[in-house]
Amino acid sequence: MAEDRDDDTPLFEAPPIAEQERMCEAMLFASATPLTVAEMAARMPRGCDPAEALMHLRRRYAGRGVHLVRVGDAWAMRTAPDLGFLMQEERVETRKLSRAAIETLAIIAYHQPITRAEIEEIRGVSVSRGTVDQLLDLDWIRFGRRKMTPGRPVTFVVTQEFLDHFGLESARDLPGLKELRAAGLLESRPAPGPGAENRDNDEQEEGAAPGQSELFED
Amino acid sequence: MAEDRDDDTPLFEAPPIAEQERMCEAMLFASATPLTVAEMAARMPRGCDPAEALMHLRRRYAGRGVHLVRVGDAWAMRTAPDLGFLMQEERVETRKLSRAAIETLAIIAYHQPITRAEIEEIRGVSVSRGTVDQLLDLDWIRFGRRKMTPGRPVTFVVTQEFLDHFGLESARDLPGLKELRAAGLLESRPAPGPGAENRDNDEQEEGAAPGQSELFED
Amino acid sequence: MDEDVAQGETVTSVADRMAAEALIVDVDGYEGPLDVLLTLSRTQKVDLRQISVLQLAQQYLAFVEQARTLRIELAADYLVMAAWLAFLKSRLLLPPDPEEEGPSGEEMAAHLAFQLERLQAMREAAAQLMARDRLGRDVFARGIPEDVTRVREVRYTASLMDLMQAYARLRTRDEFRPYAMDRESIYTLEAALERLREMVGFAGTWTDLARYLPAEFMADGPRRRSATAATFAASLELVKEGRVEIRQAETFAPIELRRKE
Repeated sequence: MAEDRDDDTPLFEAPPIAEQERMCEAMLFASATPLTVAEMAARMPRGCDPAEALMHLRRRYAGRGVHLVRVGDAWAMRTAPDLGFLMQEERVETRKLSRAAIETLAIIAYHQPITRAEIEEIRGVSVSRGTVDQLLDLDWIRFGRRKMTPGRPVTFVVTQEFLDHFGLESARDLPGLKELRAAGLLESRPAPGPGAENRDNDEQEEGAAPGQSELFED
Repeated sequence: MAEDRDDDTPLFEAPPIAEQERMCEAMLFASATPLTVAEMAARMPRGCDPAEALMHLRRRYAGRGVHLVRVGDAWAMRTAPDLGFLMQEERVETRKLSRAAIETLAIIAYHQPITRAEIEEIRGVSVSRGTVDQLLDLDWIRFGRRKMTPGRPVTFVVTQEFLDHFGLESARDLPGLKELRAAGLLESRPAPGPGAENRDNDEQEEGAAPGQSELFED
Repeated sequence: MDEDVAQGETVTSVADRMAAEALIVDVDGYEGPLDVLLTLSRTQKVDLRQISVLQLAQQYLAFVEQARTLRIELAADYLVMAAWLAFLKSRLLLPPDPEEEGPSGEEMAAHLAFQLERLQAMREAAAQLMARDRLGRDVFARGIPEDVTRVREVRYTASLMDLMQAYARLRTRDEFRPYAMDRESIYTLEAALERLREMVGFAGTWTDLARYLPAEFMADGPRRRSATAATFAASLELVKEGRVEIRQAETFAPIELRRKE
């Protein structure tokens, strides 16, 4: 097979060129930066010739949705320029929801349907209009039925989009306080002090503030 | 050209399937996370059928350095497993999982949806909160539907990230699942005798958060 | 002499303690009683389906007994299992009593064998799972997720963990709230004075003080008491100002007010 080998021939046969092409393809796909021929050669088994493999690869991807392109003296895979319109959604800036928003959302999820006044009662501070608007904008909450109390205030409930985002099948699947405690999210025990004795024992166990449950009795 | 069109036909002809294949290729190449057919369809011109285009694409990448893989109801491009040795630099060191965490993960995957009490029944030991926390943190498990048993305990199920991480198309493709099922090892068999009642009580205590479930009653 | 003895004792107790500690560590190495049983069952060198549960029960009881003689503190669930196995052993050894309620020894043994087989199966499944080609270790995702510079959308995200932590924070915050007077249930003297000044002008005849209490404070005890106290104090203030007269027929009888002409 290798009659005319010269002295530089490595001890082991280099992998077939088709295999080298696969290797270059995988490296260029997974690498976070464009790779030079030398960098690829350093990672591949001895005797490989990435430069030649790249020529094969370039031909294979000609006209495809992804191209092999040269970036300076390195190589990279890029989506075909004519398909740029498909990548519009890729440019998304993600930001963490503010503390006020996440708290408001949590209260709505756990107590829905709930009025703004009731949310404020639980949070202990007023709920800004921007916070509610943001949650409405995100399609995570919507208006529910009006409450049959004086003033007939509107209520808020969570949406299907909310359930999808948080990977829940229904709001009922949210873990309860006991489960939150078991998961280490509710470590504290009620602090002994004024007011504590008045609490219903069961409620104390649940971590519920008095008064709160009253709010939710219909 | 289009004599037998019916009323549902869109105004514009959908692009040829080869073109749709290019589009899917570009989108999947550009994304590090799996995309669902619906997500792809939303970005493609109207009338496209990404599901069919994906079948073509999958065949095209068979045996290449990069594969098209199915992850739950989504699709992703991933490097071929036999070329992992080339990607030393891209390797991410994952936290070492405890034996308890690994076992708990396997039990959830094979028995999902499963409650904490059921996991404990199988392992014969209580599940520490750190274990569940760690798996939730990794996004490998999430909360499923509550069980319709006394106390309505929450259940755990595995996620798309879990499937993606372990290269599974769906939870049905777990190794040895069929054999385990045939051997009856995935059935929940109540313990006979006096031990049984104790277990039931445990479960009740475990999942019950009476105040909480009341909150969710309409 | 004494010193020697004392020293000798220390040495043995240290050695004892170290031996005991080694065993505690060993017990800690087990993931519960089922794990111990599974480990013990391996000494039988048979398929788990053919295992002798009786023999296994004896081995486990010996294990617990040994732990006890070495003064190793076993967790409660180890002892519960020991009690259950002792019960099972008696059921397996004694001829079945047709009068007796409950499952037979064979049923209990079969269930234990099932539990062991299931745990073993889950261990093997876990090992197979962890040995798969894994993302980020054997298989890799796109290294340069492409960003195309066109639409710039801000997307707000939050994880389920964030949500639950926020809720947990809210529900525990009250427990640490510094003590403060709950102003809502307090009816102030100023409010009572203002109300009484307006109303007392119409009171030409003796009127029960309770009739002056504001309606919204009548509903529950603490609020009614606060309103009563404030209104009584206000009425005394008006007496002092010479605007009303006040009387009470006897102890605990109603207190009555009348405008002073």
